[in-house]
Amino acid sequence: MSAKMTNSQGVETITAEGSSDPRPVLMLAEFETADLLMEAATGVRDQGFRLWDCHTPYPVHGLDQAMGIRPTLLPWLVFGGGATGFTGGLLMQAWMNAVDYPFLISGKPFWSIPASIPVAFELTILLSAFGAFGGMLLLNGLPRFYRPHFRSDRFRRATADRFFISIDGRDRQFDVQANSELLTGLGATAVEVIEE
Amino acid sequence: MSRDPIFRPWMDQLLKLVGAGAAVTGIYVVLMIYFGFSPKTISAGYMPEQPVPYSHALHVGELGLDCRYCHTTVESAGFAAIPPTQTCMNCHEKIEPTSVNLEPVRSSFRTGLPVRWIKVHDLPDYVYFNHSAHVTRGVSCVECHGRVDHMEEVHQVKPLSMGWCLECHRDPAPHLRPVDKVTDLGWGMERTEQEKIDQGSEIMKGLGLYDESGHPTTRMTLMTNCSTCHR
Amino acid sequence: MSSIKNKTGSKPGQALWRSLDEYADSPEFRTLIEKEFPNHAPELFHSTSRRHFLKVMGASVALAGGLAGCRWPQQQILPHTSRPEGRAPGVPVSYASCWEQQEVAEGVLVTSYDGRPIRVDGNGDHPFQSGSATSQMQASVLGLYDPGRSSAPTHRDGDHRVSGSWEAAAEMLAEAGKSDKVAVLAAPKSSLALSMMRKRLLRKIPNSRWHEWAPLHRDSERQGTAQLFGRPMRPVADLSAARVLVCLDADPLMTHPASLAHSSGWASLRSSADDDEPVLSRVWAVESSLSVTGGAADVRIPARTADIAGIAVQLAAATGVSLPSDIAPIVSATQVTDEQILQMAADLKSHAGNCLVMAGDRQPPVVHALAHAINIGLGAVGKTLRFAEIENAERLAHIDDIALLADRIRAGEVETLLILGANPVYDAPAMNESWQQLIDRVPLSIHLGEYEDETAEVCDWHLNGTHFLEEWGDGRSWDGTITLRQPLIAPLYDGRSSIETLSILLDEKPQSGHDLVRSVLESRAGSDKDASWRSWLHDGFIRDSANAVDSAPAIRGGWGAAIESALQVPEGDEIVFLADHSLFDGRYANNGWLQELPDPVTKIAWDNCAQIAPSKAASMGIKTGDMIRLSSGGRELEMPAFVLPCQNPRTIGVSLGYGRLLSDRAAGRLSRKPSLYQIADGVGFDSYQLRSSEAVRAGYAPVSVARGSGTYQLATTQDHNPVRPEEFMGDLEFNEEQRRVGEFARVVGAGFTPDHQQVAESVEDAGPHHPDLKSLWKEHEYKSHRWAMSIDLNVCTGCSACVVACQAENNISVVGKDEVAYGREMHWMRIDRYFSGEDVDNPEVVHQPLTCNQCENAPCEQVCPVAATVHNEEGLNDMVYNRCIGTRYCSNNCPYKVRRFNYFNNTKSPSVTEKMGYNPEVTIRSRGVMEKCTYCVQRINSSKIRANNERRKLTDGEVLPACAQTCPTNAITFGDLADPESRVTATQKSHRSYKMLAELNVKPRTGYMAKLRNRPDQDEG
Amino acid sequence: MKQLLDKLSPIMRPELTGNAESPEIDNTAYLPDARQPLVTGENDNTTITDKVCQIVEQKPTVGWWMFFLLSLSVLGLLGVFIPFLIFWGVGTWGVNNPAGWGYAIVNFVFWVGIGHAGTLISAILFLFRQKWRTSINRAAEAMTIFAVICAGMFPGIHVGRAWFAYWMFPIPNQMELWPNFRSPLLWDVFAVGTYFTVSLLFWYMGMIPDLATLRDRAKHSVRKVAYGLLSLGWTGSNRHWHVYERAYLLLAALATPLVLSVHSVVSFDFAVSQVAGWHTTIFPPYFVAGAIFSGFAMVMTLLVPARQLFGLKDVITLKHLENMNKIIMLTGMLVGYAYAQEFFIAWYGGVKVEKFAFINRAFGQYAWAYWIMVSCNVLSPQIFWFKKMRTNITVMFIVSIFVNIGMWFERFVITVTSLANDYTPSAWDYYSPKLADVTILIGAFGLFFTLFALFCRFLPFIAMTEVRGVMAEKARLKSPPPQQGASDSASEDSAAGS
Repeated sequence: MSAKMTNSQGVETITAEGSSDPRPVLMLAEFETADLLMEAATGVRDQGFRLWDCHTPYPVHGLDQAMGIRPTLLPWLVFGGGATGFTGGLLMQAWMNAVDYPFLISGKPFWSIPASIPVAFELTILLSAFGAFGGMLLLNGLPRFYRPHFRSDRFRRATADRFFISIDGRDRQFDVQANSELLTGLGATAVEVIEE
Repeated sequence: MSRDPIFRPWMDQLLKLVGAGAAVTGIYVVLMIYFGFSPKTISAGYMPEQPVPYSHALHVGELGLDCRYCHTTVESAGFAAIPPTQTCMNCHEKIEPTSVNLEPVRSSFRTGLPVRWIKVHDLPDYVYFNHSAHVTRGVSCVECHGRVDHMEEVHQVKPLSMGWCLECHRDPAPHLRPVDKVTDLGWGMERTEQEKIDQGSEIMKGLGLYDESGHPTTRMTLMTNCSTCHR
Repeated sequence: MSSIKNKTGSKPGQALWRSLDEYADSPEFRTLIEKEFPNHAPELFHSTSRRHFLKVMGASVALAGGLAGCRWPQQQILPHTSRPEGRAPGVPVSYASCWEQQEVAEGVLVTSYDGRPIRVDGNGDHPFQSGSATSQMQASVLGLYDPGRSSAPTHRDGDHRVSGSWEAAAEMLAEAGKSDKVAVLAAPKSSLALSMMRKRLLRKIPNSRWHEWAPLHRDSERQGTAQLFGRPMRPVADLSAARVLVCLDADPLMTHPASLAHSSGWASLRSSADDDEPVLSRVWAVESSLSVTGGAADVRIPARTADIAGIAVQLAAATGVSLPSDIAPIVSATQVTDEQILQMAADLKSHAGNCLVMAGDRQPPVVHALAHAINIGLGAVGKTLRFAEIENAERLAHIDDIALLADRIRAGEVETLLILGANPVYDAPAMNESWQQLIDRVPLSIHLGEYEDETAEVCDWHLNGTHFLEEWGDGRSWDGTITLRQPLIAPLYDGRSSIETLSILLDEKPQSGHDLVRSVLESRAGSDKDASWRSWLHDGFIRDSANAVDSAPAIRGGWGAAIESALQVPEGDEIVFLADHSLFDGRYANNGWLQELPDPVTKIAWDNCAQIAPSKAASMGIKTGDMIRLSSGGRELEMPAFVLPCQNPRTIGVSLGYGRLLSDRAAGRLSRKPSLYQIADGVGFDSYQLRSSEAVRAGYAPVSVARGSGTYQLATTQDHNPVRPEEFMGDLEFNEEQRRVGEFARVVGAGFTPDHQQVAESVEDAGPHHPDLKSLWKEHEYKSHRWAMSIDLNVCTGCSACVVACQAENNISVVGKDEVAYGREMHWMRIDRYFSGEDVDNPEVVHQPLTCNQCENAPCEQVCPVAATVHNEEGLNDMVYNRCIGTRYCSNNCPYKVRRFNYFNNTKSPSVTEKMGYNPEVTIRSRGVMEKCTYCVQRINSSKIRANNERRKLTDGEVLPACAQTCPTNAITFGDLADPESRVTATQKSHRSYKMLAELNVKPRTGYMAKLRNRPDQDEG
Repeated sequence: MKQLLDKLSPIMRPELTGNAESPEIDNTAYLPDARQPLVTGENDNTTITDKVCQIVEQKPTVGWWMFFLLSLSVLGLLGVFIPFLIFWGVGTWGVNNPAGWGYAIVNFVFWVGIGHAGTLISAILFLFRQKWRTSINRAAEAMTIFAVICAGMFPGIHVGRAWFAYWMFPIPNQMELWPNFRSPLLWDVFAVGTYFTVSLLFWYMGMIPDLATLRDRAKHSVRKVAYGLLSLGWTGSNRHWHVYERAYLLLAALATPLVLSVHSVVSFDFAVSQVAGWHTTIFPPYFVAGAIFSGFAMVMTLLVPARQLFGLKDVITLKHLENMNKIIMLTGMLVGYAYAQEFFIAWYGGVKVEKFAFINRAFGQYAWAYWIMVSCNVLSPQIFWFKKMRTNITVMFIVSIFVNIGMWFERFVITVTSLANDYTPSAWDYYSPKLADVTILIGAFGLFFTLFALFCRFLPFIAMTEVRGVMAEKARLKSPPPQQGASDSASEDSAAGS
């Protein structure tokens, strides 16, 4: 069980038990609606924070711009997978049926593209799909089962009906006092600090 | 408000380890099956105990008996016949007439009941191997049976797996030798790979497996046709 | 295994001892086809030995050790103690011997593999026959290994039967030999040795008498010739000269004892239609039930068996035979028109000398007399026919003989009854009382036979006889040539042959069969007796030993006296009893191959049936499979009807030989063999119950047909539903079938001298019209052999010998009635029998043997996911059983539907003896595996290896698939298309040649040659 | 039907809070100046989340147990008869010569077909920005997975030597043999394998955020851990959303051609062969249409009861059902067109054998099967021309059942009739199933419904995240926008649509 105390600004601080010198690792600010979050996000971005994030129960349209997220390179991973699948598929068939042990089958040529299309195609899709899924996990650093966020009870609703902004303790501009004021200013209904 | 996270930080590490472990085990199992079930493991080296401790090393290696003295039908028939008791007794009526090891042979000769040899080189039933077809083309006994002339007890040297057969059926040249040298197991050991290939190619031409320019003919492709070995 | 060892005994068994045991080991091994290897990996390191491997994966010693331990069952090699001269293990050897049926011996060549006979083929060197064999000869080898054979003497003990030993039996026989009043009831044999023993018996035992009985015999022929010439003679026909052949209820090509000689003769003449001066023979068949000859005939005239006498009279009159004046030929009853008879007569006369009239054994003697009168009148004698003398001319007709025996038994004149191979309880008509009762009257009854059959049941003693492959013996072929029989294997169940048994009965010191046979033939030997004996054994026959021929037999006056009575025939429906095409008179009932062999005419397996004409059936509202009640002379029997086109509407045809009861039915009888081996048991219907003495004499019997109760499932391999078209298919399917039959089995009407050009055109026209077949890619060129087959429909009679030959050669399993009914028969070769024509009561018949066509663009191959069926460089469509996983896709995609699938494990637990019968050159297929015709690739390969070992080229005809080898009419040609000189190249170039379903561009290697039918309306001028 | 369900509802449905007892609201009417809401009733993120999660969180009801145990017992049939089959051989089936393929292949094609709607609804409708998919795609995808599992079972057991089925995969082996890549069956292996894998990924990936929701609501520690693991530590981070959405879009883009390819490949099993009645170029589109057809029908069969029993009427609204009915009618007619086309080509092509094959289908020994097929697939959906009918729960449920039956018979007709009477009349025979055929056919349904029951019980039945997204727009669209604005907003909202 982790300890809990509230300071003057009503900023709750949650401290993990057993941590010798508790340092703040995360600040969470809760917002009622997506629109509020959107404005707040713009604000936080403009303050020039680096290690921060928004948490929403569904992908909020336009939030990426508000946060200024750069486009992901996932498509390239997918393309890589696809390309491997296609060439690999063709080569595999050519080698197995036409090179390694050629069989005379129905008087057909040992190697012909049309007969090889279906398998090559399926392998293309398969490996692209692996690329997409695996890439998503990779780029998002998933799976990662522990996060400081999970110490906050409020944060449960991040996956249901509430919107959060989190600022990482390692951010250069991280400062409990200043940041909490900023966030309350931007309309946060509650601000929490997670310590470890 | 605070809550207990389901997972602690160290659990992430643990889970990573578990994952890695699983991966390793997986690979290990695959490799085990891969090599563990290989004929090289299961078949090669098979050495059953025979009713009579007949030593090829002695008879062939030292006394210099020719394979065909006992395995008479090897050039004419599919089976290389195991010699009848008579053949053993030709000599052993005089030589070692009292040896304990030879008792099974003598009793067989008396009673007319055969000696129950154990088959060592034992192909599956759907494979039709014909000794004459190989021996009369210059494939030496040693290619499949190894240096039997050095074996105290006969054991299987080659895997006798389909893949292994194909090696030679796809490129017989290095495995061929003059027909009269077929039973001379030690013959041509000193030759280099290239010499083997050159010598083999000549024989291949003689057999019509290569044409004059040394390219494989249709008869060569026939050797990897299914019905060549499976009926 | 040990059991076999004991059975085969010590001395003679020695040679086959080894083979037996080695073989007995291998079947377990064979079942490994199912287990196969675990999935091995190709080597990663070179020279990975077990030791190396263990080094590599140190951790896994235990596991690897375990793996190394798991090896398939060990196999033992049991070499001879001293190998017989010229015997190499695994090299098949052939021996000449002889096979007998209907008192006529056929020379055979028996192929023996390590001391186990595995094939029976015709003896090509034999002067009176070709190298071909009938289905029954082919199947006889299975009979040898039949686990259902009786395996020891048994005798009655109270109401039990106990199995005894031959020692006891021998004492009993010796005793019996001392008594007088011995009667022997023997199945007639042409053996000289046997007749010698007969004479010795009659000499030694004063009041003894020798009776003979066979349910199917040729007595009326004997009597007919006797009427004509004063003494019975044997008409030996030469069909290769008979340009016009008239068969009066005769079946020279199938059920006749000389069918092989007839077939090859007929076929050789038939094939001369392809010569430069083409000649096409014409066969007229007047018959009541469709016979194989009738199917092959150019003109087929249905008539009641009873009416054929009348037709014969008319024909005789029309061909100028002088008949007793007071005979007014009456054929009003027949639906045969005078024109037809006159046409026949005209044909005969216009080919005087090259014509022949044959009468069937169902016909009364006078018909035979008439037939031969015609033959003599038209100068056939010496050309198409010769009359040979025969032994024991004084012999009674079988039916009289057995009746006499019955009387003597009642009169108490028989104290000891020795039955040699006959089975009267099953197949003889009752003589006031049943034969069971009659035999019970005899104080001591002894039965010698291969099976513990119905008669053995009721005899005091049953002695287990030998199979012909187990015994010494001899016989005379149809022309009388003495043919020798030598054992191929020691008696599996320690049986004794008839002559040996008689010797035990008669002699103080019984002689061996070898000595007996040799002694009786000694007189014929030359100076060096051993040499001639050896040469006889080698050839299998004695040259120039044929019976004397009377070139110009004198016709006795007043022979026509019997005509009058023969014309007095009852009106109404008749029933005729047919020799079964597979089981003959029932003797082969326990033979799985013959039971499963579809009848050439009805295509029914595992049953007999009442053949009834479509019109008759329609009028009675009967469908195929409905039970009908047949009553004749107070006897009744219910049988399933089979609506058979070509059947004469007022004749019911019923084949004999079914409804056997072999299994242990007597209360408390000791059972030595599980009755599952008695496959004959209760299969089909015992039609002998309807067959009275009168029927046997007359060849037919009046019958009344009524609807029976319920229906019955008949297993047919074609038209899996009832046969009558309108029934089993709507007009939709029927018309479609008729359309395709025209394309598949092409029939061309031609005259006596067919015009090649014209024939070629009509063959072309018969095929479907399709755009010319192009390939999208450069097609594979075959540089090596190009094996191919062509099948000549013009000479194929549908006799089905090829089907059994294929089954014997390729270890094809028997699946039983239910599976056949389900459409799962395993025969690699099937013979499609098609009816065509308007008149459903008398359509034309055509047979088309169909087996894998070895298409160059085989549709089956591309669809197999695991490449279990692929092409080899010689154009063979290889089927790799051990690679097959059984998707059955290939079979779906085969337009010929010639692939066969093992739906169950058909070879799960063969008995030890059955295993001995397998051909070791062919893999036994496991469950879940597809199989099909391979053109007998095992024969191709062994021939190639032999040729290569000898550094020579294969010669044409050196490779012969089992079907081609056995075909009695040489309808099947096999060879190498790459060889321009080969026969198959010629036949495939022939103007009659065409490919079935060629429009699919599958490029079949098997070609067909169109059938020529010499219809009268085709006569030129 | 509807009344029946209403009666059942009390025992079937868990005690739901909020406006669970919501009435059937007709949101199918066309509004000229606005769009009908895709979620009816007074719902917001909270209520939606509650509704959906409660299905999982409530104790299983009597109804669920009844359904589950029934399915499980039917599944038992497989447990009995598949070992029986493997032990005795495929002879225990009715297959024979000439009909080498029977129920096994029929079922395989049938189930693969069913398996199409899921990915189709998810992927294709997603690409076409059809937001009405959001309420039904989860269940549909689940259905896909389970259907493909059923399908995948059959090729395995229909071969004669199942223990060697692995030879169909290119695994290095001591025989140095490889599968034959020219064989359509091998294409099948790859197509169905890929389809299953990709559908699984697609389904699972879509569920991750919803699993996180369940995780955060979970009370019981086992559930906490289970959902915790399954949701991979998802925090709804927008940086994650960013990659996630792109990945999902790409998967959808990949799945779409895949769906089309899979049944095309399956159709090659027939089209590539040369059996008259199989050898037809029309097969790929024809089979795909049929697959969508049967797939939607099966979704309908499942959802109509489900929305009732789980109180999801206002999430899976009439509009959703109506749209699906429209698609069923459309694809139904496509299939009908294909039937007609086959006959036309058979006549026009002039190949006698093929002509016979089709006449024989309609009037031969299997005519009964053919006419069942036609009346179920072509005639019965025509009723959806009437809005009254396509918005009538009972009617649409019954029709969907008909279509399922009809589509099974379509595969039966294609497979069996063509084989039973093909080129050589002498080999013609009548194929009839044996006990094992029937029991395994039924058992497969047991497997399917068992899995589906477990799915309803333990996984989020509705894609909550997506519904939230949709509702977010609804909120924004409260005020009717200018005419042409509707379309713009459509396009711009779309990104959030998922």
